[in-house]
Amino acid sequence: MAEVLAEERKLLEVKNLKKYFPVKAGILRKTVAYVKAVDGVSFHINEGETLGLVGESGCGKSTTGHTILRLLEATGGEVIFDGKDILSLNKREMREARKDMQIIFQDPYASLNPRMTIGEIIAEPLIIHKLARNKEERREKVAWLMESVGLAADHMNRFPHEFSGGQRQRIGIARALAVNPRLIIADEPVSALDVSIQAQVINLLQDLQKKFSLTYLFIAHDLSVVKHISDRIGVMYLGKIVELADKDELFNNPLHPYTKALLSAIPIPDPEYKKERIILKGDVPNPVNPPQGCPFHPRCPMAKDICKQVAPELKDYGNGHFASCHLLEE
Amino acid sequence: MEWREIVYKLFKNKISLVGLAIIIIMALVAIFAPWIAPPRNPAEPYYIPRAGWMSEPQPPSRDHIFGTTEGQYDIFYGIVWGTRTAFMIGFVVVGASTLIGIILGTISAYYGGWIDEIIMRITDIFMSIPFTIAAIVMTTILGRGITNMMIALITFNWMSTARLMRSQVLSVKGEEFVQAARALGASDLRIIFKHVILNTIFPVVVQASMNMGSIVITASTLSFLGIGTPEGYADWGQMISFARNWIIGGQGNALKYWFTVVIPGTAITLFCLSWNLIGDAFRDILDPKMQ
Amino acid sequence: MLSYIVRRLAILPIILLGVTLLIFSMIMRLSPYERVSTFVKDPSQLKGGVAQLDELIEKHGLNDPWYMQYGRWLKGVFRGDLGWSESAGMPVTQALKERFAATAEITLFALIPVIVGGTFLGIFAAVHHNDIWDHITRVLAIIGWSFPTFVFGLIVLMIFYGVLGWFPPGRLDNWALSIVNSPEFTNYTGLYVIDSILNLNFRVLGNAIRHLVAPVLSIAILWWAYLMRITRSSMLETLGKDYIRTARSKGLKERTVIYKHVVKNALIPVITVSGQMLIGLMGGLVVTEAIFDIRGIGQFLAQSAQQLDYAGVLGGAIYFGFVLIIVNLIVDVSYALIDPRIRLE
Amino acid sequence: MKRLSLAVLVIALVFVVSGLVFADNNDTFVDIDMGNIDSLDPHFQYDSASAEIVANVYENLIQFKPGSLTEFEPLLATEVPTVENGLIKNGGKTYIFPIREGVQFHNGNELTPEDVKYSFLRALIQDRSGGPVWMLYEALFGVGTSLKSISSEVVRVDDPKELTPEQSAEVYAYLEKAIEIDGNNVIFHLAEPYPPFLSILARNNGVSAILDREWCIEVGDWDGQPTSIAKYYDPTKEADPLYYKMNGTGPYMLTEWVNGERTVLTAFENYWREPAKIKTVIIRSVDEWSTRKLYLQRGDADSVHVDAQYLSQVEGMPGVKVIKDLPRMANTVGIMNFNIVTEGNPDVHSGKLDGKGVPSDFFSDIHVRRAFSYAMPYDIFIKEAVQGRGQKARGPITAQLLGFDENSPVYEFNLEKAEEEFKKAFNGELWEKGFEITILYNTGNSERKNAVDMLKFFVEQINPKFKVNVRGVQWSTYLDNLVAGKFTIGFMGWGADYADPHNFVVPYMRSDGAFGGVKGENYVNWAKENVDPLINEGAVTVDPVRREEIYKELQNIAIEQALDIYLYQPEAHYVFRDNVKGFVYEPTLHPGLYFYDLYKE
Repeated sequence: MAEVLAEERKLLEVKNLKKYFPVKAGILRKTVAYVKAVDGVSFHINEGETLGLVGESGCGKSTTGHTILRLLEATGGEVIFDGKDILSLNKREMREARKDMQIIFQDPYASLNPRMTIGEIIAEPLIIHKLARNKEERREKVAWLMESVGLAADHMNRFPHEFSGGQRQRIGIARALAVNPRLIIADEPVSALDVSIQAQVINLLQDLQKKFSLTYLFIAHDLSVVKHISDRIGVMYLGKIVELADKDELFNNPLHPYTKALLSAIPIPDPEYKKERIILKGDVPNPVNPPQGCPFHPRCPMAKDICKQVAPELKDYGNGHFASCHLLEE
Repeated sequence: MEWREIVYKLFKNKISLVGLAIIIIMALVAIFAPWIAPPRNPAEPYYIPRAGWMSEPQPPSRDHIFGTTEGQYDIFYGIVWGTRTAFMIGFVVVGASTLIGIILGTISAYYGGWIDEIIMRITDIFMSIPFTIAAIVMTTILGRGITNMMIALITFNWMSTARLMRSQVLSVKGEEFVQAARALGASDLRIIFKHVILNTIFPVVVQASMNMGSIVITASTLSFLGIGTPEGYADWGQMISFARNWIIGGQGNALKYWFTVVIPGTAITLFCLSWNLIGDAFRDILDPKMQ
Repeated sequence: MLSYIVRRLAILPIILLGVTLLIFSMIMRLSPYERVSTFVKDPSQLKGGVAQLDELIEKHGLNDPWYMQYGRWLKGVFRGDLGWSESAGMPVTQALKERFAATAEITLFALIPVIVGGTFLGIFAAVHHNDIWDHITRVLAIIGWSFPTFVFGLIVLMIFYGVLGWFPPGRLDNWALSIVNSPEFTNYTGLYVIDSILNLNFRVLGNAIRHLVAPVLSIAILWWAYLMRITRSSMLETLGKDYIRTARSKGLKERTVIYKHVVKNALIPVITVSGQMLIGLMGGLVVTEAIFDIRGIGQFLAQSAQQLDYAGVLGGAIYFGFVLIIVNLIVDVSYALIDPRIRLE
Repeated sequence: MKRLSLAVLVIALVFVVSGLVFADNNDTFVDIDMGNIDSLDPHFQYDSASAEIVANVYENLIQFKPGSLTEFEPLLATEVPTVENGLIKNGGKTYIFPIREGVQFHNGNELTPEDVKYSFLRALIQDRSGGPVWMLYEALFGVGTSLKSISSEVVRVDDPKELTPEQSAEVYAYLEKAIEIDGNNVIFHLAEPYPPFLSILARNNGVSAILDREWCIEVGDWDGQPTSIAKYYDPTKEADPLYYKMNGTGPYMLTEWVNGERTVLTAFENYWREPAKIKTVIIRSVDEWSTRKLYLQRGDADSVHVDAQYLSQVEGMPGVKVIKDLPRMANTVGIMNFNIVTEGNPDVHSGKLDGKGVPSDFFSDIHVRRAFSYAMPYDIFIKEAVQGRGQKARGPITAQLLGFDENSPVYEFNLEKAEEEFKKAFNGELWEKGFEITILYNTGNSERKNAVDMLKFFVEQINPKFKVNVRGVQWSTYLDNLVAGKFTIGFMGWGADYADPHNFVVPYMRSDGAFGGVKGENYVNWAKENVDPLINEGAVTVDPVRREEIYKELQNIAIEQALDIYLYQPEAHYVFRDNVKGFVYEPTLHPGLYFYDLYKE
């Protein structure tokens, strides 16, 4: 019941988010073009829910995550978190807001300061937000956090290079949890890990979600990873969301040819299922100079003339299943 | 890597141990200078007492165990008190210019944009003035003296540190752990001090330790040009420059005045050598690929 | 890349303006009486008493506001006239031109032995990493680096000229100077080595080279040490790289590994150092020039700074700024040409 | 690699061997000096390096007899004027010079009386600020005159640069009256009798060197027109055509000049006397002493400049001879400031008589001055600081000059007397309270540094409450302090412009002298009353006996009043390779050489 109630509350709403990177050239370093890394992305996440965001590398999914947290400044759009417009907060207010939204990074090797001990790393958010009254309390909290993510508390004085990738990612998770956040953006948290470890970390994240009633934006480049953890899934291509639907709906009834192609790449354990693998032609186009019309058309096996001229809009095809494709409109 | 580990490795490396030993001995000489070479006038201990006014240097004797240099300045006294000068010039100049370099380099790289542009152009401007010109003009304006000489040295010695620091910070700034700290809501100051500087400082430390030695040489060149420490001040560089007109020897004996060059020369070389050995060892230790 | 070059060159005037303003404002902090000391170089020249100083201040406009004095100078610069250098006793442009040849010649001839010798020592030390040869080379190099130039220079001079009589100071012997200054001899570049080849006068060529040996040697001692250290550490770094391990594991001979794979990659920092050295040498070597009786840029700059000859100092700064920016540009460009991973932006 | 280094070695050896053959040329003389030449213009230059070149290229009307500073012999004139031969007339106000005929300039032009007149007028018109032409003005038009003062007196224009052609002609007419051509004679009309006049005209004094009128006009110098003073007055060096071109009647022609590097003189074959024996003179400038020394040692230099303190390094060097103990017309004196400016002056410390500083009028007290004069160890200074190359000064006037008295009273080094004087100073208050003072020296001058160090050492021994600090400053700062009146004691040197005591008493003693003028109001007032009249009388007294009395009296006053610390009179020395012969010492040319006398064996 509680879940049903929670579903009705939008914790995060992203409206028409844009992040363009200028391309400078020439003697005067003028901006000659923009890389539209995120180009009008809109979605929402309900409280307690996990939204998976999937796409090939370079599609702008990580940029979306960073822009929501204002690790990058957005070019346009709105990010509404718990009713507040995050993008309009000033520096001080933003720092306060960061308590509620955290991030877990992709690379467990690069995301931990090599010159700080684990204890210091996990304690840092406590210090920044003054979440402990004294050293003793801080220590206790750090120990408790470490145990929560499955690390031995007596490793507190060790340095990151003494840990394995999976353990490091747990440290990163503990650090994110330290501020007691409501939303965690997991930016490809397992893509750098061995497959055997991946499941452990995903399980941990799921356990923690229940324990701390967390909301996740889970970013991955692979549908198989988000399958287990997500409630809904968005598919991104070239800075845009091309399809967004409930997990089951998306897997069973993919509408967009790109989603179909991605799905066809997942190995299915069921031998009965006859797999028709769709191989995408060509590479992801240069984001500085994206194709006119539907950005996917050069690689789309079913592209028509209209696809080359008009960009399709993201439309609701029932049951909260959004997709943007001209083929569906017929 | 941890500090304790670095220190441990520093001690394990034999060659750097030699450097460390020399520095420690010199530091002891500096500390106990008033007992090793009691000043004639305690109010101005840094001025080498003169044993007369003759220009010809006098060889080592009972009264002057290292001899006297041009103008009859006692070499032993100058060497002992010069140790203090060397440390002072080294620490103050290298310390201050490294600090300036770190601050400017970090600000420039961390904030980027027009701040970076301005700071780097200022750095360019300072680099475009030949050091000797700058030092001469500055000492002319400020007046001769050790403080003014150090100010001149600091003013034109920070640029390479700033550039080094900038390139270091630029490479660290994009790292995920810095992003992580920002996501946690850490302030700029905290990010700079706790995350950025801590991860960029070591090459700067290596550079600084090597600079410790060469700055004393630079100071001696200033003395050679007549703009260094005041004449008669206990300063190795100046003592060598006193030897300038006697190095090539007396009549029929090319080595007649060897002591005016060899003794202060050895002091400078040992000082410079030790800091360089320590710096070299530092670099070998800190470079993870050397492990 | 072209736009990068143009952009860097476009910064040049800004830098030069900044440099000259900085120096000028420094000099302008002195009183007119201090600045008039350019024209009265010693108490023995105080013949006319203090009243003469006021006349000189008036005559040279030293009492005008700084912007007027700077403006006067700048106006001359735009006309290609860098002013009169009182310390050199000739126009600044002429002084720079005459002294440039001496400095350029030394630089040219120092660069080759320094780069060859320095890199060789560096490779040698790195190959013998942490054994006795490494230590000996390093300590010798540091000693070379730690001894003031004037001590080394004078010792070199004493041995090779005073005792052996092989390598005299100056740029040429007097007889050769008379040839060089005679109308039959065409001065193409002012660099005697090059000019004598072009004039097919090999006696002068031999003489010019003889005079270059001692100063080049004393410069080399200093820079060998520096270059050796850089090469050594860059070699060591490359030796630790994966592809070297691969090469070794393929069973290649150690010699082949080092000369085919390591050296090529380790030499990239040599470009930086050569650039720095070029800048350092072209800026003039006050001490070396003084000892070896070479009228170069360094002597000129030190002299004009000491005598507060601001036209000389500013002219020198402009020259040096040019050298600095051009050489740095060459270094950057050659980096990009050698290492395809580097892109100039 | 090995093959390459072998090749390099072989090539190097070839060069070494090929260069070893050094042709020792008896026709060529190499002189190695230091420093730059200020100007080759004889009327512009005022320093010894320039004077050496000028003296070998240009010539004057007369010269001193070898070894004398009082007797003359003719040069471009055929007779030296005396009262006896009737060429000095009108009570010493008219001098007549018959001009030698058949003398050629280097470019082949013949010397005429017109050239002589042009030369002097050109000097008078140029009258560059800080230059030497004041000597001519003082002789011809009286003490304190200059083109400026004459222009302002004659046409009421203060700056000769602003003279209109008409005004210029008026001023010119005034100047021209002093120099008249009569047949083959040039006649000078002096405003007042001026005994040092012949000294000023003698060779080695560039200000009265004779130029070639035609050539000067050709190269763009003064066009000889009365109307163009404004254009040619006080030029900058770069605007002076004679800065780098020479054309005289002297034994040598200038063939090459790169300032600060090398000057080449070639013997003038059509010289009116025997052509010079040394055919080529190369004067090079090498600032580094050790390098100069090696040049001399290897025989690559025939003569080098050696500072007194390094003379011991060349004495006894094989193949080298040192000529020393030559008297110089120069001295070094410690100037004491009667009114030290105390405001913003760290060197007087508290600026009061409270034991922590010195008051402004510290040196106005005669006892303080005497005490300092007694505290100076003259003999030690001469023996140690300048290696015995000098003699004690006996007042402002140097030995050999009129009025110098070997038996005059002087201050000896005597700390007891110094103590006595200190006790009397400021009615004993100074002795009670003590003082602290800082004395400056300009860096790079070890002689002055030594003098100040000695004063410090001995004055501090007299009373523990006395504190003397020594501070080395750049020359520019030193000069600024001097002008601002902030210096306390300043050691200064003066070298004679011409051989006459007048040239020493003016700078040191007269109220407007180069050094007297900076000693403060108290001194200026005192001097105006007590010595100026006597000095001015000396300048116009023709009778040598009376003149001598005047200078002796001035010396006595200087000592009696302890006006300055008369430190020492340096001696000259020359260092040659030992095959150089014929050297004749000329005090007026020191440290330069007159190459005409020299030859090599």
